[in-house]
Amino acid sequence: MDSILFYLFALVMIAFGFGVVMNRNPVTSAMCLVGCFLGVAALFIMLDAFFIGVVQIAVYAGAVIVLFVFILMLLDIAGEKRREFPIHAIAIGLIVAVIVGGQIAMVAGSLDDVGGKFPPIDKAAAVEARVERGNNPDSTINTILTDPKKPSYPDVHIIGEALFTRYPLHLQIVAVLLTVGAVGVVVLSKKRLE
Amino acid sequence: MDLFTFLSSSVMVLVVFTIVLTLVPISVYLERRVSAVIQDRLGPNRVGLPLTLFGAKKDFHLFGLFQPAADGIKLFLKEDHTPAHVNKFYFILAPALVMVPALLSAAVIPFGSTMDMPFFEGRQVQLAVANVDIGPLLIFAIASLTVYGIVIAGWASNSRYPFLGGVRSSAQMISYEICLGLSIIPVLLYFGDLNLGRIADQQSRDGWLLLPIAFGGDGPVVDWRTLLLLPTLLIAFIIFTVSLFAETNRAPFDLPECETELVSGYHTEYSSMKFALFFMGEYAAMVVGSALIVTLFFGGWALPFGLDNLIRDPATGAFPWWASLMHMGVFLTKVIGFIVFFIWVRWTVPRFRYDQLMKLGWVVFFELALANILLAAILIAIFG
Amino acid sequence: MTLEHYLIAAGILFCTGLFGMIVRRNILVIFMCLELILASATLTLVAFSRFRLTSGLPDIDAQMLVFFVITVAAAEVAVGLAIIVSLYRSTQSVHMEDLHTLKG
Amino acid sequence: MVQLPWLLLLLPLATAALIHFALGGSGRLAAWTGTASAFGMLGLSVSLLVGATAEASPFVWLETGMFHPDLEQAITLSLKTDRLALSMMLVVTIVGALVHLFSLTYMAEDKARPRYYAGLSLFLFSMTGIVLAGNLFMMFIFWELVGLSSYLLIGHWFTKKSAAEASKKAFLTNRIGDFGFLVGILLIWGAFGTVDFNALERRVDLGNLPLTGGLLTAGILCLFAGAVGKSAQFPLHVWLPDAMEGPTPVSALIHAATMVAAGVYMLVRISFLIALDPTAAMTIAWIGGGTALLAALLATQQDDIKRVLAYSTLSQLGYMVMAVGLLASQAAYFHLFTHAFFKALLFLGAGAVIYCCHHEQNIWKMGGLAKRMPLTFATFAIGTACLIAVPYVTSGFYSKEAILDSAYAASRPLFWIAAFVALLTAFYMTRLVVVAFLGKARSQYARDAVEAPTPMAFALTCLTLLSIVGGFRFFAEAILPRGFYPTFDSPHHNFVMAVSIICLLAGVVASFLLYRGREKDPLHITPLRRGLYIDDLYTGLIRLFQDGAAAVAAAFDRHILNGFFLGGTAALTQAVGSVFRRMQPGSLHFYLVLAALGIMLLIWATSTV
Repeated sequence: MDSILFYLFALVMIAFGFGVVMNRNPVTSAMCLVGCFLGVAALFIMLDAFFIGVVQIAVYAGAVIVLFVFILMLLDIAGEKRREFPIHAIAIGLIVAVIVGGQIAMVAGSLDDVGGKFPPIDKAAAVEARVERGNNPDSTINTILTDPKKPSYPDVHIIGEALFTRYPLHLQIVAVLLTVGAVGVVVLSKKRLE
Repeated sequence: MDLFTFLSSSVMVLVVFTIVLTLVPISVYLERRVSAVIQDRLGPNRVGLPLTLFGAKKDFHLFGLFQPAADGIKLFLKEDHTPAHVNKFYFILAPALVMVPALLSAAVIPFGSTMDMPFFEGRQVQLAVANVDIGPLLIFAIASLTVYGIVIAGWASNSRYPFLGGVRSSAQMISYEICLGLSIIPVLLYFGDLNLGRIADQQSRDGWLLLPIAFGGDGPVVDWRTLLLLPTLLIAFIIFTVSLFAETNRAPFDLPECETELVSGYHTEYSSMKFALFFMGEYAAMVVGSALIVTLFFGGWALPFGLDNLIRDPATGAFPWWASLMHMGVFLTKVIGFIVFFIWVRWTVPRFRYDQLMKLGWVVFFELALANILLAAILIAIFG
Repeated sequence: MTLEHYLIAAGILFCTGLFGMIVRRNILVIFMCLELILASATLTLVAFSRFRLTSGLPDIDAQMLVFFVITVAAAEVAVGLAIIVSLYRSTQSVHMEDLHTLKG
Repeated sequence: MVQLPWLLLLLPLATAALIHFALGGSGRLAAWTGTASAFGMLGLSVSLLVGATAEASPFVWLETGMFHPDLEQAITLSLKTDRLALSMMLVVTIVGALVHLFSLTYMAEDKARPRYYAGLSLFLFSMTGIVLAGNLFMMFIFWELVGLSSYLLIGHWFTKKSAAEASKKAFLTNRIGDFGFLVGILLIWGAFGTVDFNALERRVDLGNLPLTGGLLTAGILCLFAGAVGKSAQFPLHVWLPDAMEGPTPVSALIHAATMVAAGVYMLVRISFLIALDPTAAMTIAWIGGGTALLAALLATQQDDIKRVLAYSTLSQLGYMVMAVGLLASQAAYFHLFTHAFFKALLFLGAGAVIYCCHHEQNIWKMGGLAKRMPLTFATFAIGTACLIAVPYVTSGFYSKEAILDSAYAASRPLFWIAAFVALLTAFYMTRLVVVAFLGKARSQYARDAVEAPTPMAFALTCLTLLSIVGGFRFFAEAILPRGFYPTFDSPHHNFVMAVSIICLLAGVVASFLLYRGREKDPLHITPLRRGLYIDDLYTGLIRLFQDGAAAVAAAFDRHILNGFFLGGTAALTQAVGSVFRRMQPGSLHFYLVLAALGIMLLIWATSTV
């Protein structure tokens, strides 16, 4: 069952990825990008990264590509007529992509079974390790982890905990970065004042 | 995954789709009747069984309840005209892109309580398609895809007014998604959970979020900590509801299809069943939005004042099957109440100007929601 | 499913993106291909995180990295698109071969 | 669990934010909110002092990387709530609350009241932070905040050019001191590995210091530089008289309990460090004594009622710093404590006079106010009595005796300077009272003056009571840390007291004879009126160095940098560039292929090793 789903989503992802590259019309490329990201998000969810998967959909599919589509519509860029796929570029691109792909496959194949075959999540061991690190055994996350009714592990809670206890400074830096980005975009896209 | 889970999930999918799709014509009907009441008219009351044709004394009207059926038939039978200048593929794809996310996001909403199955001893079923731990996030993620349908419709129509409608809509939806997401953070902080099923369950024990009175085992209880948080939750509720109006393109924020300026916005060029899909998508989004509001703020399927505590099975926390069905009825009643509220607002509040809309979103709600989060976090950190 | 499967899938996506970046001439599409490459990188990170359990749970640090990457990527896209818009305003083209002002 | 010290710290910040962000439109509401918050702080600090649990858990603000194995890697926000801090808090909040109360009428006409009250609350927040700070870093943060909020408040009437200039001057002058302070903190941090007061004290008790000799002296003096800036010691004293451009209640707050007190408070906090090095201690003592003398001399020739008080503050601060330098920080702190009350009283009294004379500040245009404003006169006279240390009945007497006692024991020259300053103090304060309150009215405003309104009178009365009882054993011992109240049992005590009483009488009599019934100032000593030309000297120095440095830099830039380095390098770069330019075809795809080749090489290099 799992492997069927994996092949399905991987196929969706790669097929739509090809769609992005191969389509003459940039709007179609953008829509294919949405499909590709939905596939990526599905793979994330298969890897038990629910939060990251949903963020991938909400941020990329929901906001980033809308921006792309918005810009495409704003600039009214239709499909391109000229010189879109020059032969020499395709040749070079193919050579480069195949070589890099082969290298990646070789590296991936030479990994001697890191983690083995989809290791199961061990919530009891996690609670034990957390208590050993000085975590209160009755803290919220520990109780959720040991809750027998929970089908999956509480990755939103754990990400939240990590974010606000171990990475608060990084979070603040990213916040500043986003603010700077927003200001930068406004300044860049403002019409020049004479 | 055993057969039982598979079957029960499939049945739930059918039930949820049926509920949402049935609610759509009901709300169309309500839209007509309520607007008529508000404008002091009668509204549609004549469509019915033409019994006089068969010699009876009177036609069978039943308050015009057959009007939605007539509407549906009309939409089916109209000519499905596709203008020559459009981009065909996207023109056909767009209505589906509006409809699908609305239906998908209904999957995580708990339509009823956890039910003890009557014929399968010891089995319990949660009356929701997917009982996931990231409910509201998933709804936001999927709902944010709705904008593609509208943008693509506007762009593929290859004509001025739809294009403007699409542009307006995408800007509006992206802007209000932020307020929508920020506004419910206090609520999620309060619950400490993202699972909508458990959120509703908690409200059935402690009273609704905005009506925190619960008669538990030891007599009436009003939790003063919740009372202290109540103002922030109320602000969250207001921002959330108003933003939802903007997200679903409902009046007074229906600028993408504002007929006095844009003919009828992004679906100007559409007719027949494609138009009907847009129409249904809008109403389905409204239904799902109402369901989300009800689940987060008004206890979902829960009875008020913690009355559920009297019938709950104390060991498993599940309910007998008749109680679960009653809960489903309670939930639908609340949702329909909210739909009526949506309709009421549409026919009483005049439309905003586009700059007013953007200003409201970015200048008022955005800051208010941020301040609200801060306030709620401080209150919870000190007293929680 | 083993880690290899996920790495190979991500690798194919990476190569697709790289190929697209080399082949396409529309700067917006090149930008989209860049996003493909980024997505493949995040996929490998999440896969590593899942297959490298630390005390029973997926290695959350990798997911934090993905979270920050997604956040930064959102900012990057916004700024990048703003640059493309102003580029379009000054040259009336998004075609790479028309954009060679920086040629030495 | 609500921790009262944190609440005490955050209350004024929250008030400032509330006023600034929410109550910007309503001056009345802002005023009452600010006042209520100040009284709330007073209540909190009283309850902390009388025994509410003062536990405050520290909060790790940020963790740094590993600069050095001995250094702390966390910068912690921790509160030190010992008796010293709590008694200081009491002084700060009493004066703060009464200043708020006083401002209700004094600032009633002002258009920008929300800004004013937000500034006051911010000021109280910063001061609370300094007082409660558990380590030097945190103190430095709030040190800077005090600088900022004083800038805002002194420049409250920023449309007036002199006020804007004064606030800028105060800020910049303080920067110099703060720079020294920061250097000092880093030096201490680098040497001791910690800046926490408790940890530092433990380390000092252990002996075998990591910092000795000249470096130790330098470190202490650098820390002292911070106090020089904030407490306006020579040579950075120039900002304080100009700061009188701010509203009078603000002057009362700055001079009595907050900003200038911060410097002395900090010195008392680190007195265990100062005691380590006699050289540094002596330097501090002499700077303090010098400032006291200089300021007292300047005060004798001021015409502006607030400037007289400003110079007297300088002189009293000089006393305190001198006492710290003479390793009698208990006496210094005791004087800080009593001085806060009567100096606030004097400033608020001056404020009442100014308010009732339609913002006339020149004492030669007042006169005869004693009859028209009897209550104000009475309270002002009591404040003056405290300042010139009338024996036995005033608080100032006890604290000043403590300082003089320790000065006599430690350094004779400084003792005689201090005695002379006491004489001058009596002289100029008597002059102020005689000219402003006695005699005949010398202007229409003074003739029309009426008694101050009720809230002002209430604030003045409260402070009068505190000024009197502040020095009494039963009151002061209840508040001050154990062992800070002087014992007066030294063998030379009687001699010291005799000297100080003689000085007091001499000063009062001389001034009374000289100024009674005069219409104009009989003395006119220009150097003293112009602040011994120190301001002019600074302006000249700055001009000289700035212009000189600019000329040198310009010449260097023009001829050496531009002519040789830039010209030569440019030619070289152009030559090299023309070679490399051919490698830049300007095509993104070319670069992309290069990047892909790079990736291939990278994978190849890392996977085969």
